[in-house]
Amino acid sequence: MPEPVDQPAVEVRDLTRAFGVRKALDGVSFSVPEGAFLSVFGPNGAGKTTLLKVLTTLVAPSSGSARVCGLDVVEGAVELRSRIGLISHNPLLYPDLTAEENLLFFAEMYGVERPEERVRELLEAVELDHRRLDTTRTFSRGMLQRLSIARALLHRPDVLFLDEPYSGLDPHAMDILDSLVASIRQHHTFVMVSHDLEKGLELCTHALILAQGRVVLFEKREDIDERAFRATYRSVVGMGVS
Amino acid sequence: MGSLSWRQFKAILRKDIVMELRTREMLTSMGLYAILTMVVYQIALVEAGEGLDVRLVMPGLIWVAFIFMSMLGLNRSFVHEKDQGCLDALLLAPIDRPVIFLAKFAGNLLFLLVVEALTLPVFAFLFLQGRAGFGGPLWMVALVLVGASIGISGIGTLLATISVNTTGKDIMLAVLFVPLQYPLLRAAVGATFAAVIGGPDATASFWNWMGWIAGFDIIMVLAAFGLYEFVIEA
Amino acid sequence: MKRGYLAEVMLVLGAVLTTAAFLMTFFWAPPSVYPDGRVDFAQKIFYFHVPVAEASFLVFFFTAFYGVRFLMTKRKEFDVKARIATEVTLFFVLLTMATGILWTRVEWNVWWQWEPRLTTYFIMTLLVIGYFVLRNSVEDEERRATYAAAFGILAFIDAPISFFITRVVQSTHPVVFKSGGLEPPMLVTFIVGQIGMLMLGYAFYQLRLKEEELKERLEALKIGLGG
Amino acid sequence: MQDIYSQVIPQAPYVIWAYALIWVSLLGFVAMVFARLRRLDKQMQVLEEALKRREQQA
Repeated sequence: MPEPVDQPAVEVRDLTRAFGVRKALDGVSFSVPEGAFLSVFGPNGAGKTTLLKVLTTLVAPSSGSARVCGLDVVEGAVELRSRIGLISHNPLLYPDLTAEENLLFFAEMYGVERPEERVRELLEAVELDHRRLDTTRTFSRGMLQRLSIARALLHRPDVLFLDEPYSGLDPHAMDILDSLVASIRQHHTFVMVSHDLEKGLELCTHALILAQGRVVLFEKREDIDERAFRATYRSVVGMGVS
Repeated sequence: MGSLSWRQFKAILRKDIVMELRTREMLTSMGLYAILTMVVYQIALVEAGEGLDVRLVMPGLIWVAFIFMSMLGLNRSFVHEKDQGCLDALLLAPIDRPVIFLAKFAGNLLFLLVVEALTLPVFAFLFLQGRAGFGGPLWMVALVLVGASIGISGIGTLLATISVNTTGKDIMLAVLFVPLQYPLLRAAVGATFAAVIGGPDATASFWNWMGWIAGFDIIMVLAAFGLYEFVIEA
Repeated sequence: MKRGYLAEVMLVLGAVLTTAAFLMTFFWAPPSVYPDGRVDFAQKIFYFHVPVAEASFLVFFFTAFYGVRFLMTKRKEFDVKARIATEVTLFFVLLTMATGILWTRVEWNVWWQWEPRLTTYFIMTLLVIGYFVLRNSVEDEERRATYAAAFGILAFIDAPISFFITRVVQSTHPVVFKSGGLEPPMLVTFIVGQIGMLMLGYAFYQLRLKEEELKERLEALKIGLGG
Repeated sequence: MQDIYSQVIPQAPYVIWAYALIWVSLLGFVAMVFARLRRLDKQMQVLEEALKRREQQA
């Protein structure tokens, strides 16, 4: 793992996202350095998805600020978009296009140079080059997930966002995802939103627990007392239900 | 438009065409719908018999078929963007939102024109044989088709983006689309009528209606263009 | 709350003026006569029908206006304002339709005719109804507000186009201010009714706004008390 | 006079209907809004009392 550098890869300051009196995010602040792996936990409706949407420039903050790769998510949105990638539990691929067509399409979206070469290279990396002429409708869940990772890496992003990437995967597909993530871990900063406490803790360098739009806990992995951490997590999941 | 925007525009349009050629979802459903409408028209007109001058009602009937047919296609054109969350992937890319509008607009316009061009001769074949033919030249009809289809696709692209995120999306598009398109439809029927009747008076009336169509197209496509960014990011 | 106070003053003033217009209509304004000299009693509907119709257009403008403000700022208050303006529009539109239909029945001997003015007003009614159908079928609050704003703006642009396009065809709907056609007492009665109706429109809008603001405050309190 | 009545009377019901409709609708609207406002005020009181109780407890 690379030594963390000074400049934070993700920096959130007093971030609030509200519509009327309802606040999806309420004064969230944290920052993680380059090369970090941040796991974001929290019950449903805690604001995880909203946080992800703000960091990926899909929605603007109501107040406060968020910077990714040193770029403001509002002012630097256009430049930032070409430096981040998203791997979601949804494959984000067109089922009626072939694997190759899908990747070529997104390569055009990002203005990737020499798209054919890059696509071929990535298809080989995720071991799907033999299926590149098949429409993704015929793919298994695990294959889709692999192709989806290739799509996220097309434009060589610096920060990768993972949105519940493990949900719906069988153990075999999970292993493949694990090894893929491990192989690209070196060169990327990760932000993962997850329900899966075990996986999240296993991978992360930093952990964040959100509840009702607020930060309940934010710690470095080495400072985490796992017993206390689990207890905190359980208590906020309870809050989410009520 | 920068060179990246142009690449993105071409890629989206090409993707829509490739997908359509592969699945033929829109073209077959729209074409079939138009043919079925003609069967229903035959029933509707059956009691009127030979005494009816079909030229008087045909312009209206054509546009009834086309407006409902276009809604079918518009609805489909966003379903596959929504299906696997591809729209989010599109929005995550460094793409100017208006490029998405222009590309989807161009695709919808293209498919609509193709189906119109295919079904109009069938319509004429079924209803106009042995009758007095067109009074005006054929290019007049073509001009109305293109003019009105621009407005239909422009507003339609915006409204389909909205309706795909609503419950009961099919009926929602109709509820929003038909009243908004009233001025365009009225002018399209007027212009088609003038083209079918022919004669010097009709030519003046044709250009008058075409002026309305052009004005509506400009205003509404610009409005849809301007509003699109807000709608697609919502 | 200064604004709430103003709403109630406007409500009372509007009620007084519309009542005055009502009395003037039947006791002061001279009866309108047909060209053949018969009395046109149904013309009395005009003194309410037109003010309500004019008010509906004016309020509809605010749907689009606050729609634009909302899209610029994304603040919920503008969505609430746009929605309330559309509500008041719908209310006035339905009243215009109802009184218009009664008048049509007397003067044209049919309840409805596809006449340009009626057709286009019918289209506007559908647009206003469509606005609410749209709102009801979007789950997410902010998305709902954005869609409604976009549609409200489009509808407001569309309404005048609908209006003018039918003018290409001859209309039988009376045009009131064509050639100074109103005698002074008729004009004064009409103006009093019109001002009264606009005040009522303003008061309705403010009252509904007050209600929504109260709801919002309640919501905030509930959240503060823990959901 | 007879003549005028014979012209007015057939038209009168429509005019009366039109006016009645407007008056009833306007009144109905105002009454509804005020009723709802009163209900909201009541709710507000409930919440404020709850708030006060909590503050005393705290």
